[in-house]
Amino acid sequence: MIVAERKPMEEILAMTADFQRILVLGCGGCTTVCFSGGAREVETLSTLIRMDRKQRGKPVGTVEALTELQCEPHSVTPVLEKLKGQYDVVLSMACGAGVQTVAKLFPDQRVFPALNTNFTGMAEEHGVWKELCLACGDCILDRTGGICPVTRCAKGLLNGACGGASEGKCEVSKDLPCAWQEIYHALKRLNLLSYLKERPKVKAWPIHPSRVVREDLRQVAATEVD
Amino acid sequence: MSLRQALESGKFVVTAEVAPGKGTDVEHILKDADIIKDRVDAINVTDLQSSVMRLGSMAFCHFLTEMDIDPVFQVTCRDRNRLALQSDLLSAWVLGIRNVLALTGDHPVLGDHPEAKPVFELDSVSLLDCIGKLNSGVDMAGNELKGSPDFLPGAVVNPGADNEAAMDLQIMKMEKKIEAGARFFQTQGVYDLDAFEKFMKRVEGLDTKVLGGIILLKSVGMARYMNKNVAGVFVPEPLIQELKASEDKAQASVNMAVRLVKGMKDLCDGVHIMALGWESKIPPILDEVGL
Amino acid sequence: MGNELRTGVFVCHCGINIAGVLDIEDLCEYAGTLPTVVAVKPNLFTCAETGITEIKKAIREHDLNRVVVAACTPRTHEPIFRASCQEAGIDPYFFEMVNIREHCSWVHRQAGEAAQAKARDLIRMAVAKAAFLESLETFRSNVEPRALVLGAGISGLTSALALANEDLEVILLEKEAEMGGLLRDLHKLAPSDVAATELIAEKISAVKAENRIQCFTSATLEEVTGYIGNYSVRFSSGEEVHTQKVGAVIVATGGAPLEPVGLYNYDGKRVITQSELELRLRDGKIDAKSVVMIQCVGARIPERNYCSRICCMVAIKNSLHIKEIVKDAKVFVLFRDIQAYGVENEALFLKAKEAGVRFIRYSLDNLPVVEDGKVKIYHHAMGKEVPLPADLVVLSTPIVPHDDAQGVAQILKVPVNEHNFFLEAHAKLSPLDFATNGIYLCGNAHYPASVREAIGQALGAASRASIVLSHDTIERVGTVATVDTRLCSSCFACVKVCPYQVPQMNEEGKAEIEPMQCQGCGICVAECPAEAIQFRYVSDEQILAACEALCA
Amino acid sequence: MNNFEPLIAVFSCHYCSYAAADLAGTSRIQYPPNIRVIKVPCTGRVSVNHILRALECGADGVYVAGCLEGTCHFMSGNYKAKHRVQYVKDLLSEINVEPERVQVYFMSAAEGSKFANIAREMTETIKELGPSPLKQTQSE
Repeated sequence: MIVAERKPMEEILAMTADFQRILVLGCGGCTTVCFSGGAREVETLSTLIRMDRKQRGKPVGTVEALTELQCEPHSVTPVLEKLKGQYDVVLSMACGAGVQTVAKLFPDQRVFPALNTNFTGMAEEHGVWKELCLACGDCILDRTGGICPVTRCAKGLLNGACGGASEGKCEVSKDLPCAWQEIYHALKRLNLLSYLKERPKVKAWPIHPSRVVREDLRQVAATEVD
Repeated sequence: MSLRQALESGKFVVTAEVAPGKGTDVEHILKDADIIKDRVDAINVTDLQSSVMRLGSMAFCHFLTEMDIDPVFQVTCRDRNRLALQSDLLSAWVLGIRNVLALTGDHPVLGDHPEAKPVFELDSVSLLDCIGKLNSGVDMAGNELKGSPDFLPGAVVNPGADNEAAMDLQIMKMEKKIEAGARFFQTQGVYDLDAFEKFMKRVEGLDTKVLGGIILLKSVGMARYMNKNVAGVFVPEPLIQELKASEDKAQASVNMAVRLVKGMKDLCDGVHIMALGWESKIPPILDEVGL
Repeated sequence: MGNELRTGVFVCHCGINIAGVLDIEDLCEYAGTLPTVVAVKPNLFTCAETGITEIKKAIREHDLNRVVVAACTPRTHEPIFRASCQEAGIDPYFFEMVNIREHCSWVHRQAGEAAQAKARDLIRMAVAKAAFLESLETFRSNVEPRALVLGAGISGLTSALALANEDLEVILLEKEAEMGGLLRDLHKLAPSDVAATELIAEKISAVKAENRIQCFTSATLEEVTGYIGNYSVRFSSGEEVHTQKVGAVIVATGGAPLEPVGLYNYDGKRVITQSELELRLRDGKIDAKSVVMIQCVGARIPERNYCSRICCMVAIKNSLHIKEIVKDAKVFVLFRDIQAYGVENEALFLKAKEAGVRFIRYSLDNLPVVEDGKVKIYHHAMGKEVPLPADLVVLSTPIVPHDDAQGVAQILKVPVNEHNFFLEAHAKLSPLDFATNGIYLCGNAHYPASVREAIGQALGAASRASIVLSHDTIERVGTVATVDTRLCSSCFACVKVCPYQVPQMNEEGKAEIEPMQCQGCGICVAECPAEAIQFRYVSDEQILAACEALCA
Repeated sequence: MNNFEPLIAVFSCHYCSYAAADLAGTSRIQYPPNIRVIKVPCTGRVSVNHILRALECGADGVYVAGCLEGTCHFMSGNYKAKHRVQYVKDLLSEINVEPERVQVYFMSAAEGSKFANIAREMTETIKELGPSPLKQTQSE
């Protein structure tokens, strides 16, 4: 999932300071699952904004709503259309993709991010999320025992460990295991240590922003079929 | 004799290392180099070591060539993508630099600009590949060069890895570096000759030259600091006690280095002495061991 | 009338208990001004016959659909008023109680207007909350009249027999090839002097003779699914695999004495454990003239910090047995503290002292040292080390859980404590229950217990289980959490935070909460990031309505 | 300010602290009339938003009163409450509301006097802090 966390309140309050009616728009996708932008967080943030504005003597109205998936236009449009006229600004609690989807669909509408989007990762335990994938577009996990060196090695090395690890930990932090030592152990367990001798090609970096296209899925205009 | 010739001759090779400073003042470091000029086969120039922003290696290497010293141009992958790396290598060649030491490099977070974007588009192995390509007259994209270099590529290895996984990974990577064209290795600082002997046993038969790393131990504090903070460097307690007990620390450090060089003469193909400003101590050490 | 809320408020004088401090007339007048309130009545005693009649009458006369009683604590009186509502024809859960006695008149007797204001606030909050009360569903399921008992030691055998006596079927699993557990290897039991082997043999033959008990030896529990009244159990016995339905489970898996490997030169010959001593006593193979027993071996130390509780009595009992067999034997018991609770144990302790058994205290920083033929001990009273002659050294080691206890716990989804003993739901309120309804525990599996205690617990556990098993169906009022699957984001938070591991992901990948298993704590409700879990008994709307009514 | 009488919401669990409050009553232990108890089955039922809403709606202070540590009727509800209260404190700091306005306490059903002491303690704490900043500006 995409993992995000709420921005510091100070930043959110500054962004929204000049608005009287705020639509706090959650997302039912990743940010619900990572506890940053679901219905509960929408309520919490709305309450905090109202409390802050109340004590400043500048009361504010909040509207709370949720899109099923804020990165899906069809999920966003009806929610915002329905609430039309009830808000001056959208405070999105989706990832960066959700915020931009809203901004693209409603180009005349101010849309602010309430979250910082951090990474693609997993829930390591309840309340702890860990970065696992950098979305490099060129996956090599089959050769690395299911551990991504591009993401989990601080230097993203492809040819094995640098000399910087000490006691199994990365040179950048004692809390970070050396990904290549983890890969070593994983491959050893799978009896695939020989993989470490391979010399992978230098990664070809994609041009950003990248696109993925499935022609078979695209809605082709009837005239083109003829 | 150039480093290449020295290595090919089969003699016991001696290299040293200098680090450019922060700023444009180069005088005293050139003086340090001058002290050892006639005693070593080559001098490495570090590339923003510990990720601290400094004067670059290439310019300094160029100064050394003008002093008739054969420099080893250290190149890390930390802060240049493949365009910059290839371009710098070509530039180095035309400035008279003939030896390159390919390193991955420290992460920027360890240095004085911790928020710098780490690049690491290549790593030490793919950088060696890249040097090989340039030597063969093409760039990484396969385009032909008009005039090509003929570098002597080298690499590093850390014989002091602290666990089996780390050690296996070091050796596998060393093999990959040889495949990728590394002709010589300089090692991380060694203090424990027994451990080094074991390491050399494991890499016996690899077609390359190994120069054992020696870091002059300047103080007890430095020993403790390295034990705690420098991956793969381990100063055994008896050495620390020896230094602690001695009245003339500098002499004790020289004595230790002499023992290490003597020990390495039977184990590897040369030594790489990192004097860290004590370049004046290198000649007495070499005198003592007869090099 | 339709869905219009019509609330009736009843304010109790409780004689002078409330009315002596609060102005009831004022409260009634105030309640009348609140939204949805259509009827207000003061009662002298709302819970008395007259009060109840007035509530019922008002419900009918004013067509009330919400009832609020401001009186005493709902912890005692709520059920009465709910029943009254039901009798008068409205949902018993459309009732809300305000505690203006325990929480107001009794504790703010000098507060005057502040107490009066608080009572008004509490009534306002209750009326606001009442608007969001919901009707609760009752869930029912059939009960399999059969119990699974794990372990055929003294506890398990006792439980199984007790259940069979209630005419209930029992499936009894024993992992060993034979039933009987620890008692098979013990000598005589204190204070009754009954031979352990006789006692256990009697139980085993009774169980074997009982056709309502099916015994399986060399058995391994493999899987348990379901909930109270309806567990499905899979286990193997030897080569065969069985699947059975049971309504309740009793965990009587026991424990075993710690083997003191590496402690005090333990060799099983001259340095033995109390259990090994029991065997020698039983066979009369004791000729030692001088015996030293060391207590707390491997117990009450940082890595095993509990007191095994029964070892002191075992040592006292066995020292007397030695004295019986070898008349002039010297017996020393080296102890840290003596655990001899209860009249009979205390008497036995005194008897041992009178019989000449010497008790010498040692401390953790001066441990006894076992050498060839002697034990050296620092004697606190003498202030020096003394050597004690020892033909035989007996080590008292604690009961520890079996290695597979954690595995059984995982299969049953019940907790164990830091030492891997099974953990009861509540030390005082439910000492024989697990937090999961329908699973009970007894004997050494819970904590080291004497035979007498184990039997007592076993009977208790059987009794707890029989309460469930003697009913055809089991009912559960809907004070439970339910998932609105349309809102569920499949994040697994409920699965992770439920202390009872009730929520599960169903085949559609949405969370599901089995109402028969849900305990109604509301932890998952407050955690769910999608607010997809509802708790109609105490809904968010109710709590928030009360919060919003804090100020007038 | 001397006359300030705080309004304090208390989320009380059915099994321990609500029972303790009842016991304070039957024992006639007197304490300040500033608290308003909201009964919940377990303090684990209390969400971050419940506490915030109480503050937003006029409470000068809020505390959650659960079972003693290790004795929660629902095993871990009081620990949940403890962590959620800490989280609310952090949130309040972010919007410059004194985190001391929100507390968590643990007590057994047998501790009527503790219930009263905590009511006293909390009333004093909030009196010292003064009215909720959400109210102050309103009255200006």
